[in-house]
Amino acid sequence: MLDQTQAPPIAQIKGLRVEFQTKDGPVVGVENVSFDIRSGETVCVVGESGSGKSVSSLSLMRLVEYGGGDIASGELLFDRLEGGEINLADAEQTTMRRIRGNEIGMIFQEPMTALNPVFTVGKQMTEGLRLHKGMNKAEANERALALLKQVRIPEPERRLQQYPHELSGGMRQRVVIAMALACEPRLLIADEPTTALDVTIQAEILALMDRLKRETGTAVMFITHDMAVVAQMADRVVVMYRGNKVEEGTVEEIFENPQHPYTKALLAAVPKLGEMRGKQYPEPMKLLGRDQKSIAPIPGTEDVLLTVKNLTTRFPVTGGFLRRTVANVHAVEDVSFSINKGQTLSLVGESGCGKSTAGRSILRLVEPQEGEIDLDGKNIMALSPRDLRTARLDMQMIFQDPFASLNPQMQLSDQVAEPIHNYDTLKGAAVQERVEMLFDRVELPRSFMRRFPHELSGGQRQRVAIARALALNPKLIIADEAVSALDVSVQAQVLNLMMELQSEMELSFLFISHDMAVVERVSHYVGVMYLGRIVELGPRNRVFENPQHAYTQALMKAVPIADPRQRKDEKDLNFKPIPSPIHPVSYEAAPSQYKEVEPGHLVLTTDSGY
Amino acid sequence: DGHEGERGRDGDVKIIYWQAPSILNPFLSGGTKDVESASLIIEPLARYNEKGEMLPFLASEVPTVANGGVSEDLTQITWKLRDDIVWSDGSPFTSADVKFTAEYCMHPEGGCAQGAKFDGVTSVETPDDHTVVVTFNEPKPNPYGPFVGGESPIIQAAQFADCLGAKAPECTDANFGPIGTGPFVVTEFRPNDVITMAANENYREEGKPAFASLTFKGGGDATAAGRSVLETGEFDYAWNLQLAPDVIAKMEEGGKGVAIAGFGPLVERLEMNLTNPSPDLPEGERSTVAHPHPFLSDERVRRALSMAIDRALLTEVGYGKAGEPTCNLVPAPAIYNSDNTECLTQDLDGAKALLDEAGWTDSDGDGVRDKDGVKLSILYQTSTNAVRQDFQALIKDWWQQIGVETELRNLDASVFFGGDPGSPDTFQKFYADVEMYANTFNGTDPQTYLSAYRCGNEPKPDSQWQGENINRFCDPEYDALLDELARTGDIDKRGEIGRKLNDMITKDSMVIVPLVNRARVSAHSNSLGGVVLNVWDSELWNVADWYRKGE
Amino acid sequence: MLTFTIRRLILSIPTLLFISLVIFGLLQLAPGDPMAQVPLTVPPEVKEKMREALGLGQAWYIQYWKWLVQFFWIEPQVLIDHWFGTSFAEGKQRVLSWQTRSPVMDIVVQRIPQTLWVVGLAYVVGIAIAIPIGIYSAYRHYSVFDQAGTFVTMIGFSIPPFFTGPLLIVIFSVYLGWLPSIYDTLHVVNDWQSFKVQVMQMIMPVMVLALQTTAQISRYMRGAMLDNLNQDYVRTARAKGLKEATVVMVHVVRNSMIPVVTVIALGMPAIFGGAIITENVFKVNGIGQLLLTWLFANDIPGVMTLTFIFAILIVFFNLIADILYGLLDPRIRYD
Amino acid sequence: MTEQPIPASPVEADIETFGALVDTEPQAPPRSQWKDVWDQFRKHKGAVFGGGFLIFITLAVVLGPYIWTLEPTKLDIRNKDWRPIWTLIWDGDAKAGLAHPFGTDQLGRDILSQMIAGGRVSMAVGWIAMLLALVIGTAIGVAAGYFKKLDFWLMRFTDLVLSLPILPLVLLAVTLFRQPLNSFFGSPEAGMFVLIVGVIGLTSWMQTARIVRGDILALKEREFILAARSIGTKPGKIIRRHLLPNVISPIMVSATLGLATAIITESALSFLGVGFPSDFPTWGKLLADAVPRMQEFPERVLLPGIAISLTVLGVNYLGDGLRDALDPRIRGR
Ligand SMILES: Nc1ncnc2c1ncn2[C@@H]1O[C@H](COP(=O)(O)OP(=O)(O)OP(=O)(O)O)[C@@H](O)[C@H]1O
Ligand SMILES: Nc1ncnc2c1ncn2[C@@H]1O[C@H](COP(=O)(O)OP(=O)(O)OP(=O)(O)O)[C@@H](O)[C@H]1O
Ligand SMILES: [Mg+2]
Ligand SMILES: [Mg+2]
Repeated sequence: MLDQTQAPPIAQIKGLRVEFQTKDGPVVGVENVSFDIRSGETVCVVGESGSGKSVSSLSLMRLVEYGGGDIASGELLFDRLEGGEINLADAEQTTMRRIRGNEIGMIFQEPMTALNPVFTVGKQMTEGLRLHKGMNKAEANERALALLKQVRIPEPERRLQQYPHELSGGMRQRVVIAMALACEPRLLIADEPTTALDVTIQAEILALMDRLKRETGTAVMFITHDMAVVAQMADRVVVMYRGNKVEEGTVEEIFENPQHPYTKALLAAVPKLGEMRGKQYPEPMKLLGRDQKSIAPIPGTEDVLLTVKNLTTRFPVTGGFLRRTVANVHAVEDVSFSINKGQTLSLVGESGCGKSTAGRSILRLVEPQEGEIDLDGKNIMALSPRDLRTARLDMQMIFQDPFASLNPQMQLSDQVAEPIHNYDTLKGAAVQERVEMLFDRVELPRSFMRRFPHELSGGQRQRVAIARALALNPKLIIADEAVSALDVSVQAQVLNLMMELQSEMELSFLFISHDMAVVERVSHYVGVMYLGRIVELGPRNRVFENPQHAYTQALMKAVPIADPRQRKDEKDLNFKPIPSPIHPVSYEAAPSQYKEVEPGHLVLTTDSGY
Repeated sequence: DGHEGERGRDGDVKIIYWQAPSILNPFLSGGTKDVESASLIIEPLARYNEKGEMLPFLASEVPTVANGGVSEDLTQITWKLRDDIVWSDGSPFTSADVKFTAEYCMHPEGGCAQGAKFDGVTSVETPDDHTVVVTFNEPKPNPYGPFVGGESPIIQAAQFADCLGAKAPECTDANFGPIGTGPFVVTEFRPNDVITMAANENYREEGKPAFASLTFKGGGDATAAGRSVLETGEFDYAWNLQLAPDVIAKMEEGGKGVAIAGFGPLVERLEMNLTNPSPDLPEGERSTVAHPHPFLSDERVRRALSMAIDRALLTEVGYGKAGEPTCNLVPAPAIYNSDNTECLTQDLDGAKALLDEAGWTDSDGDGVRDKDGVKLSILYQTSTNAVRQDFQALIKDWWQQIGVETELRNLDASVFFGGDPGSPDTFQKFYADVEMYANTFNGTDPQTYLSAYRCGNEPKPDSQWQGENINRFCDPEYDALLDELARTGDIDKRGEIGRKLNDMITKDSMVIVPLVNRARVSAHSNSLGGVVLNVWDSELWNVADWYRKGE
Repeated sequence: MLTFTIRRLILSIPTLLFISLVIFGLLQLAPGDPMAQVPLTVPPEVKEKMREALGLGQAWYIQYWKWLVQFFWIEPQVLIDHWFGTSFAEGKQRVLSWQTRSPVMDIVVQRIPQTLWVVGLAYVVGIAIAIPIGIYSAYRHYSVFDQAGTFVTMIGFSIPPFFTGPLLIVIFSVYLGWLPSIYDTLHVVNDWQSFKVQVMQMIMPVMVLALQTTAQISRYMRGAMLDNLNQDYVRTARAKGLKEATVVMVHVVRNSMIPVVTVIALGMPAIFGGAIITENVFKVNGIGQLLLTWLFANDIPGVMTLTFIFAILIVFFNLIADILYGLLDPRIRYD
Repeated sequence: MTEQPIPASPVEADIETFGALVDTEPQAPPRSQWKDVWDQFRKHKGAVFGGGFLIFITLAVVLGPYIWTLEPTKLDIRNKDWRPIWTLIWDGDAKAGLAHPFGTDQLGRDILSQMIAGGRVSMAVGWIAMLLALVIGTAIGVAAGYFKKLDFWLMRFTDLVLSLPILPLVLLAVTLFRQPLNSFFGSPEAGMFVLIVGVIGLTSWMQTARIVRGDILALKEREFILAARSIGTKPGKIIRRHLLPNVISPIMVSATLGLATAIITESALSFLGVGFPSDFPTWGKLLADAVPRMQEFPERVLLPGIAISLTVLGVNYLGDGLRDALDPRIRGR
């Protein structure tokens, strides 16, 4: 395998072992990992959460030390252009400082927090340039501007003056990338750079990195758990499992002929767009290594559970002297849909198009401006706060970020039991039994009941959130990006769980996601949102197989395909920037009008801004 | 020793008062700090010296009946002014200024703090530039109220002409920098902080004052003031060191200065409440004559309480050389001092016997005597002050030994001595059984002081709780004797009546239990000469004679 | 931000009026008598007369109204007169202290320099010491330095200035004789020599006061640093190859300063309010001592005015703190 | 993190049966929450020292009077001004001895028993006043932070209380409440105690309120609060279960600073006549009373001074340790 490319390796990891000193004794983060990265090559590192991907990359930067880690053994050989090869594992921190940012650039896992909130983008971008390249302020600014253009940020001049929070998530991620690229490093480490992004932006960023690799010969170490991205990006793939490298090979080898059982399991768990083509109802995935109940389609029922009509939610933008509302964020604009008992409606769309707000409006966690919400005959909009509380017995929400939505200070069993206590649906020992049952249901060991959220992996946390949502036997669950933060294996597991529950308990889901493949897998109906409106709504197979609205079509195109032989071309990607949803108070939003292209398949005819 | 010489030869002298002067017009304040700081600038016609004798200052002599200055019927006094006096601004000092001073203080809207000095004055005439005739509405055996002593100095008519009555407070410049005849003139006055003064170029005595300038600093506390003179030597003179004797002694070891003491009629005493202060009584009846005290109205109880006290020990602990045990309310001047020494020896057994005799026994065995269900339980209050709290502790201990239970309370002086009728904690309201404080009188005549204990002069709701008869003493015989004193001019006779009155409220009835005759303690640096501590007048009365000692 | 500021400023007017009313009521109801310091030898009738001359006989609302007019209408005119030489306030009744019978504001103005010098400098010194301590304690969390810092600051906080003050005086003034124990408020700094004298007399009060400030601010700084040191952006900064000093002093400190700066701003009114005990111990005679004197003298106009100025400062600096928060933290927007 | 089993090598069979997707179960059986807290607490040296010292001092002041039976108010004027026993080490002639190990004061009262008696009062006043201030401050801070409508008013109220002059306030409180409290509690000491604690507590909560409010404002926006609402948690419970445990850290800091302030303030109040009677020793008062004589008798200032400082320090460390122990994120590590 090693002599496939002629280029010499830029970095070689040999027998890396990283330990963390904790109060409970040492924890091994990475046990034994070795692989090489060559220039002009993208090495994708995949593996389940906690398998040591980030730790390996941080070791390469010698940043693990700051997190309490210690490189116990192994060599990290890095080929410096001048000065030859050095072993980073025992380099001085002063030497490292010259290498970091200059010769090795790194894109961190969480783009949202990787930028210092109080400095302008410009300042943060030029810092490294001035340090390593000895540029003066003007030169550095110039270079920063060029970089921003390179990552295709609109209005780059203005962005330099802005603070990170003023940029959208996608822009921030691109700034982080630009920063990592600033000094033209010879090795770029990208740690899950696109996980938090929606498909369109993800596609853009992937294209950019690909172009860079090709044009400058930068070596890229790309860490991800999204196999579709791997298929699109990788030259070679390293599969890690619990601190060890279990498999390594070219992307085709890995995808087409996985050797290691873990790799197989991983690949099996990847939902692929188009898999459900021709099937009318969603069905659970086939997972390796587990006994599964029979995979049966979930037809649901045709009884309407929830009807939403003309839902409009706006957030006031106040200003002026008396704090009057001067403008509104039209987060949700004239949205109507209905969900049947035991069925799933998915909402998809760009980041910021109002999906979460729509979900929250239904629960009245944010107050809608107008509209009708009818849940099983109950007019939610007309309820008093007290009745609303009672009504929430029937509808529960799983929040976008499982970590944020769990109280860090409370034991998991208490958090799951909380809704039961709130409504006094059960008493005494029955509560404990129910909680145990729920833990079993979401396949969490009962021993986890005493744990705290931070002691769980992301997937486990998400399952706690699901258990909590199930605690009251609701009829409707609003799952807001319930699986987006999970790695594929866990994601598949959670999806299966949800579907299982649905078929057993006739649960209805409002499933909010930006992952088209997942949506395809789970939904009966799909609504595509753009700028606060549903631009296309219909049965899942119709919308996926016959997208009518221009935006839906663009969205479909941006979805990465988990097949290395079907790589997308950068040229195919052509996204319009999203117009602002903020309008002055006087703005009259036109009502949403739909054309029924097929039975049940509606397409917005009103101008949606796309 | 540097005594003689030209004016201003000794540079700067620094005085510290731990209470800072807030105004230099004694007619508007009356606070000791203000009166004494003003006494450096403005002077009265006559002052008392350290022995309590009167000395002419701006007058050429002290008028008496003997020299014809006071009329036979004691209703008129004629002052002859010195003719060589000029104000510090160079203008001559005349009788018009004296007359104006009287007008200023007697103005009904002026709120003059020294109004009492001018009590009974019907007219102030100025037959000529250097004569002032003061007429009273009744015979005044002691006609030296107006224009005598630090509290009643003469202000310049020209400067204060527009400041009469309600306008008095608006004359800030005048109040902060009065033009005077004294040894110093104000250069800068910072209220409640510091005053700087310079020698008065027009001062009547050649070669005085010896100091060219004077700094008068205020603020801090007595400890710090004492320390700055006795230990660090930063200041030359510190006023009124109300500190425990061992603390002062320790400071003196610093070797930079000495503490000096002077005795006057200032007596630390216990006042026994003759009325019932019980909180169970409705408001408005507590501590009023309507309800006699359940046990303190019994003379034997009061006497027993007094007998239990070891005054010598109190003095040693609290004042050292700066105090003398006393049984008298008026221990000075000498002719008023009754030879009353019985109380000076502690007699715990006698006290117990007396209480037994009075029927107060410990019938329930709890260590506290009682009678008819009333316990001998005393609430004993005073103002907050380290020495007073030590006294309280000691006295409580002794009283406990004779079977009397005591609860101590100490209150902030500004509340305790403030006459706010709304506050339950003033000494006038006396919502306690026993209270301790010190009082004195101005000048050398105790008549007004003794008159305080007249029937009807007690604080009560009708009088907004104002009144000086704190213990609510009432004895027609005492009142009659007071009237006699008011009619008597002969000094020996006055002394005799005074002593009798003193005995009636102390030794005979024990409504007032004197403890210690307190001296005024001040400190001056070793290099400051000419200091004569005077308790009858402003301490700074002879500042013109102060000088810097040679090394 | 501007509208936020203006809005808050305008809303603060009724707030302040209400506060003034409450303070006034409190002072009226509280026991105490302006005649408390007049000696007992002055008879009660005379005291009664003096009280009347102070206007104490009037109904409370008339007194309050008079004070309002004097403070809000006449005093500003005096200020204008002072600046422009006009004579709007000629002959009008200003807020007069009962104790000194002079305009309260004049005395306050007289006190400001020494208060600012001593208390203000102490605050600055305290902060200047506290911030490095806080930074380093957090950076070397649980190190000897951190432990010692905690120890010293907590001791410093729990020992009252009425003890530390005299202690310093005994050591430095009495035994060593290096420093004066009494602050000379009249001292004018005009050359090097007099500046040295000024420094000498300020050292002790400044240190006593700074100790308290240091104790508090360093705790806050340490906490804020600890919160920020583990943030992701710190790792990003390191990944850029920045020096450790730059990472900590620029990236982390800047973020940690946000809460600390607001705490500092909220503590500012205390500077103008003076430091009652310390000023008294060292005879600095600033605003704190003035307030104390007036409180004991029951000088209601004086106390009222001082307290109210203090209230204005509190409300104002509260606003400043909020604005600073908004300025320092770009994420916060008020409109 | 709790220990994670790390398979020596990924045996294929293992993966096949186990599945890659099954959670690794911790080997160590989960411990009870309180045992965890205790374990973490025990590891914190400062906390153990702080807690130990506090227990010691509490026992000393509570049991002290039974062991050292001298009355603190017992005067013995002949034996005044004794030095503490350790002066004998360098000065054999000093007036000192076992009868009064810490010496006696200027009236011959035993300093050891005064320290014990004073400690009882100071600790009681300090703790209760501090708790009162904390409760009020936290309540106001939480209410202001959580209920938007109350925010403006509560914060202006805080401004108001901050700007009130303390001295008149205290004097007014005494005027109004001393008598009723005395008669209600039947003894002047108890009445005074309530008054002092009330006065201190009611005038020192403002800082806490401001800080807590700030934290609550930020916490309120966190998603788990929204989540709590969506599962029907009532506001009261949200505050109790979700918000309060997350603001424990600033509250601990306030507690430490508050205790020190309360002990010192108590001594300042006695100057105003609001304090306990003068024969009722407290640490603050012992300290204040001894200041004028600190050159001759440094021990009289140092003993109460050290007692106060160590108590405050103890609380500070205890607070640090408790905070770490109560925070599950730190506890795990
Ligand atoms: N600071 C730390 N202290 C203790 N253990 C740590 C620390 N950082 C990482 N670990 C442990 O090291 C292991 C590898 O973690 P790493 O962050 O590399 O996972 P990852 O593969 O990047 O997972 P993810 O996909 O969730 O980002 C995990 O078991 C984790 O618990
Ligand atoms: N509380 C709020 N106040 C003001 N504007 C808001 C608020 N919440 C959301 N918005 C705005 O409403 C719009 C829709 O937001 P929403 O969170 O519903 O998007 P989303 O579709 O869920 O996006 P994502 O995929 O990133 O979660 C955005 O423009 C957002 O900025
Ligand atoms: Mg990772
Ligand atoms: Mg969302």
